[in-house]
Amino acid sequence: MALVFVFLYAPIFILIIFSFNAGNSSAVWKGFSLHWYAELFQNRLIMQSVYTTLLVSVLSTLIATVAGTFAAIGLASMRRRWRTPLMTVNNIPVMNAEIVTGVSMCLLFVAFFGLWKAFAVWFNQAQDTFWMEENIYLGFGTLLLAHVTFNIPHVILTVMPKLCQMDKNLVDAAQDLGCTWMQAFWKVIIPEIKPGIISGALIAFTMSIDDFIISYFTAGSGVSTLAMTIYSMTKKRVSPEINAISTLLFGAVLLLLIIINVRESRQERLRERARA
Amino acid sequence: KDTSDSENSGSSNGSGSGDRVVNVCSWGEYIDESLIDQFEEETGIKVNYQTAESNEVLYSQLSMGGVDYDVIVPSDYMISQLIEEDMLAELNYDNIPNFEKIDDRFKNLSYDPENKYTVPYTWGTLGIISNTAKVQEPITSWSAMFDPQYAGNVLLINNSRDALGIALLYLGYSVNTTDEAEIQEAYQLIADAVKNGVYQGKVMDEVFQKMEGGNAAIATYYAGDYLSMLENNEDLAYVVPEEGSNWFVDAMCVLKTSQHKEEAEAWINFMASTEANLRNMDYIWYASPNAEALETYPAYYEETYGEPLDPALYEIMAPSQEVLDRCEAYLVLPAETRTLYNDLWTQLGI
Amino acid sequence: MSKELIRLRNIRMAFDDEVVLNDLNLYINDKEFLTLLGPSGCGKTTTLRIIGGFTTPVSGDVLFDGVRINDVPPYRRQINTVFQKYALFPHMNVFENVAFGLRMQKRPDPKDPSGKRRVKIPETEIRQRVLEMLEVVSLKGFENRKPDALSGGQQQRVAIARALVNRPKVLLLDEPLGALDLKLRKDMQLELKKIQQQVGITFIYVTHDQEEALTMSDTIVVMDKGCIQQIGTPEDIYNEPKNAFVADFIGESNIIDGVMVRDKLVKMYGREFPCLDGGFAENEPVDVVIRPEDIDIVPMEQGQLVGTVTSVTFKGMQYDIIVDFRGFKWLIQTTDHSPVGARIGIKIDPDGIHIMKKSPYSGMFGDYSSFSEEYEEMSDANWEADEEESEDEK
Amino acid sequence: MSKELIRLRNIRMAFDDEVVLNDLNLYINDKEFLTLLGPSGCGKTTTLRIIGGFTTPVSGDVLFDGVRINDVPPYRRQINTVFQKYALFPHMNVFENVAFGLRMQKRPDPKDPSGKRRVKIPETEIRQRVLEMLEVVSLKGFENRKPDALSGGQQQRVAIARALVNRPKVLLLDEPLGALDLKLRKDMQLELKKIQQQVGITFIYVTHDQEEALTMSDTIVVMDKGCIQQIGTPEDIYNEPKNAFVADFIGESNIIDGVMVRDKLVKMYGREFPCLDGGFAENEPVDVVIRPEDIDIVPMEQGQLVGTVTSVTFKGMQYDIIVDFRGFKWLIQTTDHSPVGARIGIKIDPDGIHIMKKSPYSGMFGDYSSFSEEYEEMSDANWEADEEESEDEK
Amino acid sequence: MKNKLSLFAVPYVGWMSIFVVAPIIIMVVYAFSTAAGDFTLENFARMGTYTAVFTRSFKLAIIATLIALLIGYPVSYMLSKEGPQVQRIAMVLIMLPMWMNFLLRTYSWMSILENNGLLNQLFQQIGLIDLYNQIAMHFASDPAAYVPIDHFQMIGTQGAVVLGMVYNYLPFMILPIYSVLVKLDHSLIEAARDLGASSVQVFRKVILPLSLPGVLSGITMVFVPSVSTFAISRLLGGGTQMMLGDLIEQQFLGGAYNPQLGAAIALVMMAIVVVCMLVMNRFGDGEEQAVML
Ligand SMILES: Nc1ncnc2c1ncn2[C@@H]1O[C@H](COP(=O)(O)OP(=O)(O)OP(=O)(O)O)[C@@H](O)[C@H]1O
Ligand SMILES: Nc1ncnc2c1ncn2[C@@H]1O[C@H](COP(=O)(O)OP(=O)(O)OP(=O)(O)O)[C@@H](O)[C@H]1O
Ligand SMILES: NCCCCNCCCN
Ligand SMILES: [Mg+2]
Ligand SMILES: [Mg+2]
Repeated sequence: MALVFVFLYAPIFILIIFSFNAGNSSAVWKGFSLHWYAELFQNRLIMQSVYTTLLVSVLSTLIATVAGTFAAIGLASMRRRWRTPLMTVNNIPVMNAEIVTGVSMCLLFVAFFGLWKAFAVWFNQAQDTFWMEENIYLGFGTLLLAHVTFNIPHVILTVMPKLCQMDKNLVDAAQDLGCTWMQAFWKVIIPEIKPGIISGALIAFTMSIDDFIISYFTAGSGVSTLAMTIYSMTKKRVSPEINAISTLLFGAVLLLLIIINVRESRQERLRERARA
Repeated sequence: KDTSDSENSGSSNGSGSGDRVVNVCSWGEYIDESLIDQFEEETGIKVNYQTAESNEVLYSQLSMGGVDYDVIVPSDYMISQLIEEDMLAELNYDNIPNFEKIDDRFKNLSYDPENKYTVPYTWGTLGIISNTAKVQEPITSWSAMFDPQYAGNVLLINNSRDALGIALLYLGYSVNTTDEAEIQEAYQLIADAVKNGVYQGKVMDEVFQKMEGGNAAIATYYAGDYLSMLENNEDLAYVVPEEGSNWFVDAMCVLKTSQHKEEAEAWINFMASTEANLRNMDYIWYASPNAEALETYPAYYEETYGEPLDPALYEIMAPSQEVLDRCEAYLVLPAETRTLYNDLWTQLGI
Repeated sequence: MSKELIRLRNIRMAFDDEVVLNDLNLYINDKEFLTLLGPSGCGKTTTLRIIGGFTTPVSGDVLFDGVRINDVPPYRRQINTVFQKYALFPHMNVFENVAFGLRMQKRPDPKDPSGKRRVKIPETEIRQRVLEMLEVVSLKGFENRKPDALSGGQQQRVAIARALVNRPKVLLLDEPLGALDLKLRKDMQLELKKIQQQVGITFIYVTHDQEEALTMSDTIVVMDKGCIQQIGTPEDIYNEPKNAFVADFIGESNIIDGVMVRDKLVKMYGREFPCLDGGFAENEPVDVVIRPEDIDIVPMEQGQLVGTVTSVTFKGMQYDIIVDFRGFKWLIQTTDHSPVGARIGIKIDPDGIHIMKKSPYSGMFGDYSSFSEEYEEMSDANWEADEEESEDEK
Repeated sequence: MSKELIRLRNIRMAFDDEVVLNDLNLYINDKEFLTLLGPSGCGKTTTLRIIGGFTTPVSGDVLFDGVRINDVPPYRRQINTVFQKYALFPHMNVFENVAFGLRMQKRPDPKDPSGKRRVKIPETEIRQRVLEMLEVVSLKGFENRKPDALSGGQQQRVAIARALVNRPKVLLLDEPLGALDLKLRKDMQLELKKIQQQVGITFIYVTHDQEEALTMSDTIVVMDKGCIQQIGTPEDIYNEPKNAFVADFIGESNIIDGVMVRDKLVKMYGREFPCLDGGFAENEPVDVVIRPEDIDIVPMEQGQLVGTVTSVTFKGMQYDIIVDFRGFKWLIQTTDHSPVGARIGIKIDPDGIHIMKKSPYSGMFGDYSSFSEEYEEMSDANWEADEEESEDEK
Repeated sequence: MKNKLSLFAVPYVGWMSIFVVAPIIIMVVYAFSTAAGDFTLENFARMGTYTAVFTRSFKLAIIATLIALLIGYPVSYMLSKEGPQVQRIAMVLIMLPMWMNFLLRTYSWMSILENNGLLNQLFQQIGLIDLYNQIAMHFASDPAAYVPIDHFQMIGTQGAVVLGMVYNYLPFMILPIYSVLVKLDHSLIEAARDLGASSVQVFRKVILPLSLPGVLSGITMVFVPSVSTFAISRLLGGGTQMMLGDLIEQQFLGGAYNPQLGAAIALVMMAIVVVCMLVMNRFGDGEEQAVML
């Protein structure tokens, strides 16, 4: 088991170590330096793609969490006859190979652009007062749409079980106590499935951050997520700036996890003490 | 109408609203990036600089649609193809006064006989790069690229035209042949080498890391990039093989769909200037088509580094006519030959 | 306890064409403790949900104080519910759970003379009423606990407090004690009854436990298959069951085929027994119910019937004795021990014999030949195989 | 039923220094139906697991047929277990579940004269034994069902068949009926007892339901806090409880402080009552147990004691009447109704009075002053507040 | 009220039809048409040429899946027996690498496996390569002609690609198996022991079959991305180990533009996934397992 962890972490440690390399090789150690960290913040491409990545992840997580939660509630209260086929469709992006999702969405966008252009050309010819953009491209918008699309199913899949576990009578009880059902929705259903929503959001965020393949096919040339930048960099000289940025991100996640875990175990201890 | 177009565009591609923008797609490791900053400073036009791995990848992106490049820098044969497919816009050379400075050798070439679409960016040769620490005997022939002796140490170039091209050269055929049998023979040559495990990988710019780091012994790549590698690994050698090779011109053109034609021409003009060419040459080691720049480069080098430029290097960068005579430029191939190239190339992955 | 509060008139309910309630008629008096009793799936919860307003009947009227309330939503009815599994809000502590209903309420602003402005109940009043109510259910000091951290009985009481704090006219309780263990259940039964008497409101209570129903109710409504089988006081129902279903469902019963010779005389096993019931046709076939505790064991020669003891079980308070009378097995509960195999006589007082009209349920209950028969009904297949099995046992 | 099969000698068990079993001594006879009875957490499961070999005691010996088996792993003991929640293998059908144990077995090859070669049980024999066993538990025809597709009672019987098919000498059952509903539970009790008699092996049964224990057992072991409180037949335990804990745990009891005047005469409420017990010191303070059903209600003037009826509950078979005798409330179970508020006399036959030595449990049980007291024990905090509450009620 | 709530799903149903269903339909259309837009089956017919890619993809993905299973199962099993504290930390440690972009981690493997990479440097240092040369020379038919190696060839081999897959997707094998094993009712194991099963038998007859749903979901979750990867094969296989993913990518954004053929291959790949899904649904409900992601 220890070997498995060595296996999992060896490349990461090497990556981290070479982020401090004075030389620009990731195989030959030339001494310690923070050079690449300084360089990193100068690198427009990397900084821009970090920004794009965070933005698309945050936005798609927000949208997918809200949309997915509502969808899950809707699906959960549907009759089985309807729910089963819908859930199957819902599972497609989860189960499908990412490349298939990416390629098919790419085709969708391109087909839409084609239609749009035909329409816009016609429109512009037909009248003269308002000029409509004829060419639209893959870009941040399509990237976001793609991310939202593959994130929603994950949110639904995490929220659904919570909804199913929820005592069916809770909404009745709230109404019984004087809530209209809108109030019941906000005061009871949402707090009740909150853990599911949160972990759904977390999963969505992780998926977004980690995604490469779908972004690759839907972001076009104008924007680039960190993963895409890394990929295109691996096709050239890879600069250790990339090691530096990943070290920073990894450190941030590690810190976050440690904080969460420490807090959780402290709370647990408190709870135990309260029980004793 | 043109002006109003370019003004209200921009917004669609996430590059800031109302700003003047130009979207450039070039090759990787193919510019001194400080030139971009300088251009932006001078003109206030924002440059979105992207790269494509090869002519063929660029073509895929353009055909697939959805990309919003203005300026692209394809090679000769690909330019012909794009013109053929009516994807390029005619340039307004009034906006590109620096075109004057381009050496006549690089004007009106076969890919753009009337020179309506292009401004050359660089030129050079294709050759074999080898690591003298790993390969003792001198390499002079393309045979090294197919020799099982070097199994696992050879890097095949990762685009169909160059890869099949060197095989055709080795077999003594023209790189522009349309004879299916000859092409099949060339394919077979590579396929056998693949089967024999000759190739460690197929690379484009990955070649830098591989060759500089001593991870492979032999590769086919471009002269300019070889010179860049040499800076990081002195053991590397370059040769234009005895069977001859390809000499190429990469030129800047503007896409028909471009919404920023003016900015595009501004960029092209800027990149065609002598100063930009000198700096770029110094950075990427590719020969410039700007006559003045090419001529004065050795002096520029000496001035900058305080030592003379090794004439051998200059010769590799801007080979003499004698070498060029051994080389052949790629011409656009007829559609069915291109399909054959594509199919064979895909099959080669097998 | 005499004023009528709720009336269900010709209520019909069906889910997907499956009739669940069939022409139900029922009135409920103010301050009454009324229990809906019946086996699983008989429609108790559905009836309750109709009263609470969570379900709308297919046809029929629900009247409250004489007003039709079919279309009044639950939150506007002066009725509160204690749900089957409590349905406490897990994310709120006890105080917040109980306060929930009060926080939802708005009432005319006392400071607004027009009486049109409606305001929330002030926090101090909420606090006071919640604490008061927690005291009623003996849960003072538990305000800050989350429901998870409460035992079943405590959760139960929070649910009651949460409902009662709104001062409803009617409290609906759906098997509130189902999840509790025996001992606690018994205690809570008494507790609930006490609370009902203390607050003086109508309780409509659902259970499938006959002992529970007997212990707590003023009125019991016995239901089966969506129909009311009998309505009455616990004593009525126990002592004068209307049919074999009720007789069997309420307590143990021996149910024997008989023929009414004439008023106050019934014939079973070819022998005549005096009884107290009348009003049947002459020679009308009837079901005769004899409660196990109404049978006295006497020396053989004194017995009205003579049988053989086939099984004896010590139950603490009494022995359960199975006696075979010509192949029909009776259950007798007595404090005297008789050994297995003994031939004994039995005597039944006339007031221990209850006569019922024949009903569709006749012949389905009341034979103790094979104790396994009852659970055999639960197995959903292989009826034949099981039948054979029980044949063998005899 | 006389041969001793299992003996636990000075068994001590602790988890994390928390003593769970304290010097337990117990022997179990062959073919006996022995029940471990006690409240939750008293150590019943632990005792069973020690016998089954799933837990090793801290000290003490487990003897099987006179041989110490402390270190014999579970699968080598001739003991099988029916687990609290059945633990049926969900991926196997009924047949495979029951056959599991047989498929695991190897026995000397009958064809090998040296007797060293061990072979599996042939499929035909497995088939036959499994089907036989399924017949015993009335589950023929269910062979191909998965456990999910069975009702609770059926799962229960599969679990029993699975254990019994291995022909163990002892079957351990840990609250096997806990998950079933009341009616089914009662049926299964009788069924289990029948199976035990049929297969003729020792059953060690764990429950916290006293009625269940009384119904099924040959011997009951009453446990509390890791100690055995009493061992005896159901009648012994019910009629002659050793202390207040046992008296209260087994059925309802009124437990009154008394003083032994002399043999066969006890003084309560300042009055002397004749009884049947003796062997106490003169004037020794004792606990007097009077079962609610042993008390007769008589006209005031004939009563040994006179009290006031404070509550009457109809229970079908009888009325539960709470009677106040000078502030101490008794539960009386009788078939005669007395109205609340009535002054009544009571009479207790000498054989209805059971005398127990004082024990640490004295004073803790047997008062019906407040029915709420019992569940108050379950609430883990605010004892004081609750106490106040019940004070008020009196 | 119930029905009112189900209206919440309507927007999502719309969204799904546009962004999930429509793309697939378009893909199908592409797969069955020529560049000019006419109906054709040729794209599928041409796939015969790529049998070798299919074979290689399946071979490598199956090997990777098996290795992941062989490593992942024992790890999950051991983990599920640890204390809750250890389990939690171990789970975090297993998930943590997933927060670092997989391309980076794979790239890091490149620098380890290169001919002149860290591992070969290490082998050089500890004399492993010399040792190998001596031994090989000894056994060579003509020791004089033996050319000593200066590195072990790792990068650009199928082994490297498999390693990359195992490395990247191992957590996807561990997580579902682990979560099934943790939920396993311990009394089932006791029951099996009670009925005479040895520990091996307990494992074979009870634990293994009961963890099958987790195993299946793990297998799918490793197999599907493995068989369709293009980045891993590109980085570690040096482009010589073309997989289905590379093949598709090449038709769209790579050096051999032919989206119709690419769509056809993608369609075939989807069919594979559907088969996997069906198999999984047969053994347990897929909804639940996907959650564990
Ligand atoms: N929402 C529903 N949809 C379909 N059928 C339902 C629904 N609710 C109840 N039923 C059916 O109506 C019948 C009566 O159900 P109800 O819940 O009233 O029974 P119950 O008497 O409360 O039973 P239990 O004691 O098991 O709670 C049952 O057959 C049940 O299956
Ligand atoms: N594995 C264990 N670790 C720590 N404490 C334990 C363990 N098993 C049991 N205990 C403790 O030992 C005591 C006796 O437990 P046991 O399970 O024997 O009770 P029980 O009589 O079977 O109760 P129940 O009726 O609730 O099943 C309890 O206090 C319990 O908390
Ligand atoms: N660093 C990449 C430079 C690419 C040069 N272009 C060569 C084109 C040959 N056809
Ligand atoms: Mg119900
Ligand atoms: Mg237990």
